[in-house]
Amino acid sequence: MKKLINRPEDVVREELEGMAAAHPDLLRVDPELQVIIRKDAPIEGKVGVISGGGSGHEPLHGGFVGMGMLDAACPGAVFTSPVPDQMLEATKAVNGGAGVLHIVKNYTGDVMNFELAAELAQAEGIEVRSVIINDDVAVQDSLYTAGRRGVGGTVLAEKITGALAERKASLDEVEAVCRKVNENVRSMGMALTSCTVPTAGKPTFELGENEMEIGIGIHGEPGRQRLPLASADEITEMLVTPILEDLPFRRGDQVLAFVNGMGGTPLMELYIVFRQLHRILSDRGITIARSLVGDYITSLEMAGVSITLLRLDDQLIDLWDAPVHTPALRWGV
Amino acid sequence: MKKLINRPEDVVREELEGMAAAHPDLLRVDPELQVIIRKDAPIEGKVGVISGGGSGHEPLHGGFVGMGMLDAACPGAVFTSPVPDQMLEATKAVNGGAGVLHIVKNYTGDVMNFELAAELAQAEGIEVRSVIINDDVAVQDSLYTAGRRGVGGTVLAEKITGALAERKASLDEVEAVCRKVNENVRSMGMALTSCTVPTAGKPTFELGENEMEIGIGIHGEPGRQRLPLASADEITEMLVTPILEDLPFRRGDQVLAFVNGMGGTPLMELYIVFRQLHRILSDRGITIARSLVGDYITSLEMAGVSITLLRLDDQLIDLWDAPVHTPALRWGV
Amino acid sequence: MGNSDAITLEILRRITEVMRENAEELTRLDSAIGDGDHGTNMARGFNAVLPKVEAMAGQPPAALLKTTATTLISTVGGAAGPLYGTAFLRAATALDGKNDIDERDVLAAFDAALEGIKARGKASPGEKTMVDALTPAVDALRAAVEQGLDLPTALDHAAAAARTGMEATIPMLATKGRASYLGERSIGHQDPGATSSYLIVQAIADVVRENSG
Amino acid sequence: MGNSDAITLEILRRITEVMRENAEELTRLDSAIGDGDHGTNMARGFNAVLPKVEAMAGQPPAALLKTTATTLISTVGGAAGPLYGTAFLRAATALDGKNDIDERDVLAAFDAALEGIKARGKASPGEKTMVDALTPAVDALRAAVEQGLDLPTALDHAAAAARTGMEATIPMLATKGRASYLGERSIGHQDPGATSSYLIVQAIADVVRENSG
Ligand SMILES: Nc1ncnc2c1ncn2[C@@H]1O[C@H](COP(=O)(O)OP(=O)(O)O)[C@@H](O)[C@H]1O
Ligand SMILES: Nc1ncnc2c1ncn2[C@@H]1O[C@H](COP(=O)(O)OP(=O)(O)O)[C@@H](O)[C@H]1O
Ligand SMILES: [Mg+2]
Ligand SMILES: [Mg+2]
Ligand SMILES: [Mg+2]
Ligand SMILES: [Mg+2]
Repeated sequence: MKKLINRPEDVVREELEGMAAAHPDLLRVDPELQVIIRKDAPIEGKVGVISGGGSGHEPLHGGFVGMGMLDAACPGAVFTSPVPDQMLEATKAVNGGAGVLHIVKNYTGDVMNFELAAELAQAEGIEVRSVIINDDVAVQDSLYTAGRRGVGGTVLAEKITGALAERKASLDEVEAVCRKVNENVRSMGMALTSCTVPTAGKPTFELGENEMEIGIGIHGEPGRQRLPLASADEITEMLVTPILEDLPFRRGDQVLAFVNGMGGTPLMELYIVFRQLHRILSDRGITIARSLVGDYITSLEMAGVSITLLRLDDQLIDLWDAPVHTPALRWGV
Repeated sequence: MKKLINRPEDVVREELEGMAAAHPDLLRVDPELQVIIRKDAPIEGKVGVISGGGSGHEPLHGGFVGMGMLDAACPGAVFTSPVPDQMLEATKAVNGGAGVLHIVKNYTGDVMNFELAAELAQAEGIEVRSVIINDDVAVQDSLYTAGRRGVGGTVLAEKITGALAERKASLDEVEAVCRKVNENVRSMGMALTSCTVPTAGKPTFELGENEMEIGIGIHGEPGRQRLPLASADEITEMLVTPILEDLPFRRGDQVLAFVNGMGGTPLMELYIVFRQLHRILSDRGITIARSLVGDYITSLEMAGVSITLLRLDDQLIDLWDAPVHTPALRWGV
Repeated sequence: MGNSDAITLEILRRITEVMRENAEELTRLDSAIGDGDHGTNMARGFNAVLPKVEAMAGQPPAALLKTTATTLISTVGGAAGPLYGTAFLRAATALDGKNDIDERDVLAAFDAALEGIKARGKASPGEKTMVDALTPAVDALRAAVEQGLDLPTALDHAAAAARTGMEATIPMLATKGRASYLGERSIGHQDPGATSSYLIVQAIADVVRENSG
Repeated sequence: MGNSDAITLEILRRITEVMRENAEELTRLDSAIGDGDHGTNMARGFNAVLPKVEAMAGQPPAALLKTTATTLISTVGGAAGPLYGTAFLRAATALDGKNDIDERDVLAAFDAALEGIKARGKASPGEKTMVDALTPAVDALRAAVEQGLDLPTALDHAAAAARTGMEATIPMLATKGRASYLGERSIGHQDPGATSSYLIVQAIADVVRENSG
């Protein structure tokens, strides 16, 4: 295992200390309790927006704490849902008297831990709403699965929801726009390599030199299908076709096209994928009104890419364009 | 070789087409000639600032084209200096009548190709100045080497120089601030893995499971020393000590601390390095006034990190903080 | 069962030891059909439990189990944290006020624990989860108790049934938890949560056996 | 030498072929002490040269070499592009106006080419660069011409000297170019640019020999 770390069991605490040292203007960080909070929280009269999840997906979620996005983030151990104590602390810290929204990625552990936290917060008199993000089309949403995973759409949900909350919209409105994003966003990912959880010491799975996994998530687990390595154009087609068919996206739609690196893929390759994505959407009469290209929701050093398409309307465009000031996303300020 | 590409020989052209599709608001791109130009260039009365180099370091340089940074970037083949035709075209495209500055990383090929281009541009009546960036302390600057490489300091030079040019400063002033950055910046890098040039098909060098390279550059070449894998804290010390001794940085100095991922290292690990960097600087009475953490000047999918420290003064802080709007760096707008 | 509080503490020590010893194996299982963290998380959780319950030596079993529950919830994370946390919490409630624990009490605790897991995680038997080790274990425990077998023997039956249930997850298609994302690729791999559940039941049975007359 | 323009074109065809055949090896050498692009770049450059000079069949050698120069500069990139580009440009200038090229002309062209490389790259012999293959080659060519040897033989001597010079780079410490970043680790590896230089000189010698009486 080759990583730039000290002891594997200390990675999250040390990373948090590093974030605190790098962004003292934006964040306050509790490395013991493991919560990252927007420096000026709580803001009176503003809905607090929090999220969290296992570490290993950076910059998600801690890199998205700041004005116009998350008020707090709760990082668990690597690939491990955070514990209710963290979300309770975060909820209290961002409570401006207007309620708190929990944005929860749809994994059994995340959902249960956030549920416990919401119960505890409600018991302390804070109104908490929860929206579950489940944009991954690689998994059937059926009685026979734990449901669709929350993946790339989470980034877009956090930005858009945070923008509306920043404008002091009500808890109902903020919850509604988060659900609206979830309903209009679809994603799919693939991997060329697995990744290594520090405390596991070896890759979660092995891929041969000529193999790839289609339909991966963000926790290093195997995907739905192992196939021979294909070209970037073919892979892009394999990812975007089920996305388009699922919503479905239609001729005339405007979308935010998000090409995301899983951590170990060079930016050059993400742009090569974007090129083909643009061509496919163009052929289908779908307009890319906004784009996002880079590593925003990763799986440690996994080589791979995920594509996320969000069907836009004027409100979502306006909220996407709204100012944001976090370590990983910044514009308008 | 596992990459998200189509034909290896097409990677640069396809990446450029992808960038054009993703950032139509910021860039115009000529995928045949291979030049990336700021959409609103040339700007009358503004010094044009261009750079370029081999592809494979993304987002450097194309991701830094836009308001407040580069007016144009010239990408060569992977790890290959671009050709004079590109820089000549770029120079003409950004010429606002106030002269053009070439920011050139100190590699034999880059220097020679930019020199040829400058000669051609001067022959066409455009005043061109060139500043060579050579911030890498891993290499001795002596008669016995090709001189110190231009690495992480290049990013900072492009931002600061572009900011002053944006204010319509004179060519003398813009050149001077670029030199000032170069004189006050030092860097050093290391690698846990090599990388694979698409047309080469295999890694440039092999590192064992327990080995690392100290003193690497950004072109995948071996470094100065191969050592057994060490902890993140030890590695941070190994990188920052020669940086501090070289300028030298002194108690009371204010610095911009830039922890850069070489492409394949998770953001979590960069923050773990930043933590120790902050502690070391703190112990030495050096204040981190600004920070930059992420993948800004990479070497394809190389796992590794480089540290860059820029000694700041009020002018440099002001220019660092100035608005910038490029694909990879954006604030104030 | 005399000295229930001491035995409860001994059980928790044994579970902690077993989680440490099997952390790598549990992580390995969770790598094949999961994200490679189950063993690390369970070991971390019980490593946090141990000093807390050691400091509560002499307190009733319910108190130790309640502290176990809250500590697991606060340290394990993932799917296992809330599920095992709820299990221990429900068991604690079932043993509230009791100092001398007999086989009927143990059955009530196991029942409550399993019900808690099913209520929290909504899994039924056959979905390739810890429920598939614990359901046969509780069924075997109930049958043995109703037959009038003594507690150590009843728990031996439960542990054997848990082991069989754990192994039975191998050919199952996962329809709950992270393994369900793999679809048919989950078949042929033993479930990590069922494995840690078996190990816990076995540890309980071993300690009770060792402490029986 | 009669038919110099046809022979020049034949030389450029041969160099292109040799660059294609040796692209992988040149890249391999450039991986050990460089960034793994030299072979790819040289092949790309001459692949661009070939159709252009084919379309100029019948034009004088200087014209073909000038087009070669500008094409290499416009397509090779890296250190090799400007260096080889300058070399061919200076050779073209030395052969300007000449249609029947004799051994003195060839020597003048080689001299000018090497001087161009040294002026552009500022390397002296012994720094582990292409200069270390070309300097002995030019020296051997000069000696042979001054001895009155015919052109094919003189070029054979030059090629042999280039080969020896290329091999002599193996134990050298690099003090120019990318290999110099490696310090002493550059020792024990053959220089890629010296290798491509040798291959070019050998190609020239082979074509001239094949076309001699
Ligand atoms: N809904 C559920 N009900 C019961 N057990 C479950 C459920 N979901 C997951 N599990 C159990 O949790 C185990 C995985 O635990 P762990 O790796 O700690 O969680 P995560 O999947 O969050 O990483 C599975 O092997 C399974 O036994
Ligand atoms: N200053 C120099 N003078 C002469 N030859 C040089 C010089 N610098 C580099 N070279 C030659 O260039 C070769 C490397 O070429 P290439 O790989 O194309 O360039 P780069 O180092 O830019 O990738 C070296 O092997 C060496 O022979
Ligand atoms: Mg997990
Ligand atoms: Mg090169
Ligand atoms: Mg797991
Ligand atoms: Mg090279």
